[in-house]
Amino acid sequence: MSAILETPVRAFESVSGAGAGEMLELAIGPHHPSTHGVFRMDVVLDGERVRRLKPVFGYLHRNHEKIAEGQSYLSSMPYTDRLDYFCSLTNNWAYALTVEKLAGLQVPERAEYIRVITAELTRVQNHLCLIGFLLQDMGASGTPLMYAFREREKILDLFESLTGARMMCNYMRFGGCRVDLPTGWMEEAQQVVQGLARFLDEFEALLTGNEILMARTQHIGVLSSAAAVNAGVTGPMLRASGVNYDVRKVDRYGVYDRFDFRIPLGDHGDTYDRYLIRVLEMRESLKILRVALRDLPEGPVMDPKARLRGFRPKAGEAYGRIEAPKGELGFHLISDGSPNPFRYRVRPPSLMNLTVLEEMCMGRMLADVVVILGSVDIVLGEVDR
Amino acid sequence: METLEEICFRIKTALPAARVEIIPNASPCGQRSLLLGREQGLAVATFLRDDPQLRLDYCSNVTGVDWLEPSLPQGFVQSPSSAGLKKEAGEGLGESGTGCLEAVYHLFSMAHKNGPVVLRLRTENRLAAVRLPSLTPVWRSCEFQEREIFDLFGIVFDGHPDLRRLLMWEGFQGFPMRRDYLVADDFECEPTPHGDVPKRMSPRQGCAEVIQKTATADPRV
Amino acid sequence: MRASDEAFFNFETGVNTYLPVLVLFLCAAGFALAPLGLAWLWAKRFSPTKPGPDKNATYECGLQSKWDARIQFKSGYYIYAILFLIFDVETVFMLPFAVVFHRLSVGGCLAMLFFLFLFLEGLLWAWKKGVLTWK
Amino acid sequence: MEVTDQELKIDLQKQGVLMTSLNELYNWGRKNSVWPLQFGLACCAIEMIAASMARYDLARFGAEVFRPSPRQADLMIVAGTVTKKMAPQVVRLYNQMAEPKYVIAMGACAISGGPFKQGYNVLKGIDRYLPVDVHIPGCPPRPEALLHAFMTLQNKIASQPLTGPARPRHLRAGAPSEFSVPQCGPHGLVPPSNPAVWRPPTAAQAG
Repeated sequence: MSAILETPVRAFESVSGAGAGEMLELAIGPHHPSTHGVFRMDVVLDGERVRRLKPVFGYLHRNHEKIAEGQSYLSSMPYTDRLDYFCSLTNNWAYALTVEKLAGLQVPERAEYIRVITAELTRVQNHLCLIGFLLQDMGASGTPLMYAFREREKILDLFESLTGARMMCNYMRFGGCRVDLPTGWMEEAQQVVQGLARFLDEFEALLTGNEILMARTQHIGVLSSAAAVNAGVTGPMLRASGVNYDVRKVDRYGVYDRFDFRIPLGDHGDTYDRYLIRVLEMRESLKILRVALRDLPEGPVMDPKARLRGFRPKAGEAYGRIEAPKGELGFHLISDGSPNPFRYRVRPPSLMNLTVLEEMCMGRMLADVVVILGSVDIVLGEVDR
Repeated sequence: METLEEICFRIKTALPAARVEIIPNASPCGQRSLLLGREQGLAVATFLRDDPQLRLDYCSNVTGVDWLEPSLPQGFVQSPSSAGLKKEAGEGLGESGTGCLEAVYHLFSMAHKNGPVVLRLRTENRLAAVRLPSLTPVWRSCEFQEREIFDLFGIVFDGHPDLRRLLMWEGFQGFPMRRDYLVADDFECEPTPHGDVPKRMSPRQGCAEVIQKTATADPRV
Repeated sequence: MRASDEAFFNFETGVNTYLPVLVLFLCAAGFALAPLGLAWLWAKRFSPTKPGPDKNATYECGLQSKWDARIQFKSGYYIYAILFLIFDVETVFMLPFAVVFHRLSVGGCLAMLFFLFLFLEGLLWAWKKGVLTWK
Repeated sequence: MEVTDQELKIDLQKQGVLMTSLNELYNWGRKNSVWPLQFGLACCAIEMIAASMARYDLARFGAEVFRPSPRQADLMIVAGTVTKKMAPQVVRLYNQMAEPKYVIAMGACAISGGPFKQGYNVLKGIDRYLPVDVHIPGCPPRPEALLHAFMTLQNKIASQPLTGPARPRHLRAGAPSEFSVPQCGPHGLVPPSNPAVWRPPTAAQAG
């Protein structure tokens, strides 16, 4: 255990070992095609090998928490769309769940089912994009990403017809959802889910057995389970290291206990496992979606007692969390009885998953660093908030 | 999972010198928290992680909170019954009654898969004594979150391997998330034909002398 | 003179002339250089060049590059490059060998194999020295 | 009946004879191959990528080649929130691009700080440091809005004369192609805006 805690010395002096030639200090900087946004890594390279890697954050720090303290609970809901801008509906759900915990609100049955359906669609869409960008980082520029985005557009059409916006849905409210399903949405969703199942077989046939993908990702960026747990890594990255921890099964929030779905676990903890875990999670999500769409109950979508205007929860604090596609997304709200939250804190899964980036990339080639960062799946809106 | 009282009792038996206190939480979710003394913070954290029954091996979230007015800590979590408790404890409140900075840790156990145990560590006051023990040697997930709290609130974490600003740039002065921080005034809203928008806005003077008033000295030094 | 030589020399003047080759060369060169020349004229006449301190700075992901990229590289890179160069040039020598392979006598074959053996010996030395394994 | 150039050109085109001027040819070539710089900051970048994918197909406008390096790009799409920590890099990248270069401010954040306007670390719009050619409102703007922005930019390029006082900046030797890069000061960017590019709007008093 102690080896993990002895974090490497971070002082950034120029390290040049004898005879090994000088070290090249390089910034894989804020503007770089493979950093998924404005993320910067200060890297010390010995030839091609990484000797030290220091992530630098803050280039997309948009002060979400400070702005949230100056406005009411409800007006922060559209801001949660812009946290992890790939999965706006799971962000909404995490925030709504926490406020319901804080104020003790009930959510009607139908709204819970709609939340599960939209969250699982978001998870599928997020994993598709991740695999597309991971292959793009590996050099397959364009083709896998085109496939992934073609399917993503179908899911975005569903979101647009349901919530009115493709990416920024702002759909959930404290105590339910904003609007009921439009007519015909259910059949459309079922067709998309069947289409996705067929597409996944085609996608896997192309990628999973591909030896270039295997050569570039197996035994690369290995993360042991003890190091992952201690560093607060959550989500598919943690399960790829073999730790069976999924907030849907642990907290049993929403109506997840009514669906039987399995949690895929990896045993090497390398980049190939993370890729495979996400593909398997997509299959599990499709299983959940089929069952949820089949027995979606009737009833109100919004808790009649919930008041939107002038919502003042009692003084207190609450920490709510859900299994977002990238990991455990948590909100910590402290209220002092006024309509504005006293303290509004977002627990970003991407930032926590980056804690172990240096351990995974130490001693690897520079090209592997790009692939490892791709498999960690970060979104800067959530990392920097 | 054990109730908070049992955990509190076990901590006191294991570490007699530790000062532990249960903070009630008036919200329906009932997540009460444990207020730890600063000196024994690291020892208690190590105990919570290594204790076989608890095994709180996963620190999910670290939040920085800025209690500006002294009265607020009781007001926020104060349930009438424990009002008396606050008087003789006395430590929970900033000694000089000037409010305090606080770091809240949410601990979970991945081994036993059970719910949050909330720890609170408070500084003496908000201006000079803003030092807290860092829990990064116990849980590595606190590393970035403590750096962020240092960056936005100004709490200095002793024992942190690499305490630098996480989000703002190095030369930045001031701690933006504090409640008395005034934003520099380049937010001047474009004047509209009605003209009186700037007057209605809350006082946001960014002029130099106002900014000097807030704590800008680099506490690390 | 055999028929093939006949055609080579039989121009009106019957003189051994490389004129067509020269014309072809000039046309090719002209075809390449004309657009470049036009572009250069256009730039000079219409769009002036605007160098500046930032534009000439090295591009380092948007940051100001503090460090110099010219550093001492590990010696392993140099030896690796030399080895590659040798084997690259060797394949050029293999081409004529491959073309006349079916009409080659045993002596010629042996000579070529001896040539190949020289390279093999170089490779074995490098392998033993551990240059090929990458720490 | 005095036949204008336009009608003459159309008649000739009907007969299969193409009439054009050097200026039109020059602008036709430039406007149909505007290479954008791969410069995604935030959510708008995802809509920019979606616009370049198969369904919305930015390739129809010759702009699907996203160049990572500023040296090979003609257009900088500022897609997302420009924070004060990122602003110097954005301006430096713009300076490192070769003339002629254009800027599209995509999304409310790039235009004026958008929903994050009250943020202490958010630049209230990129037009404080860079001359912006096309603004696209929206948060994020739909891919169709980005396509419309490309059409607007193409019309702008097509209408640029080759000579005369109204010719574009890259044809004028005196006009600067570089703008001062701000520094990150103790409380914000120093200077807060580039006076050569941005003047605070004065209130036009109503009625």
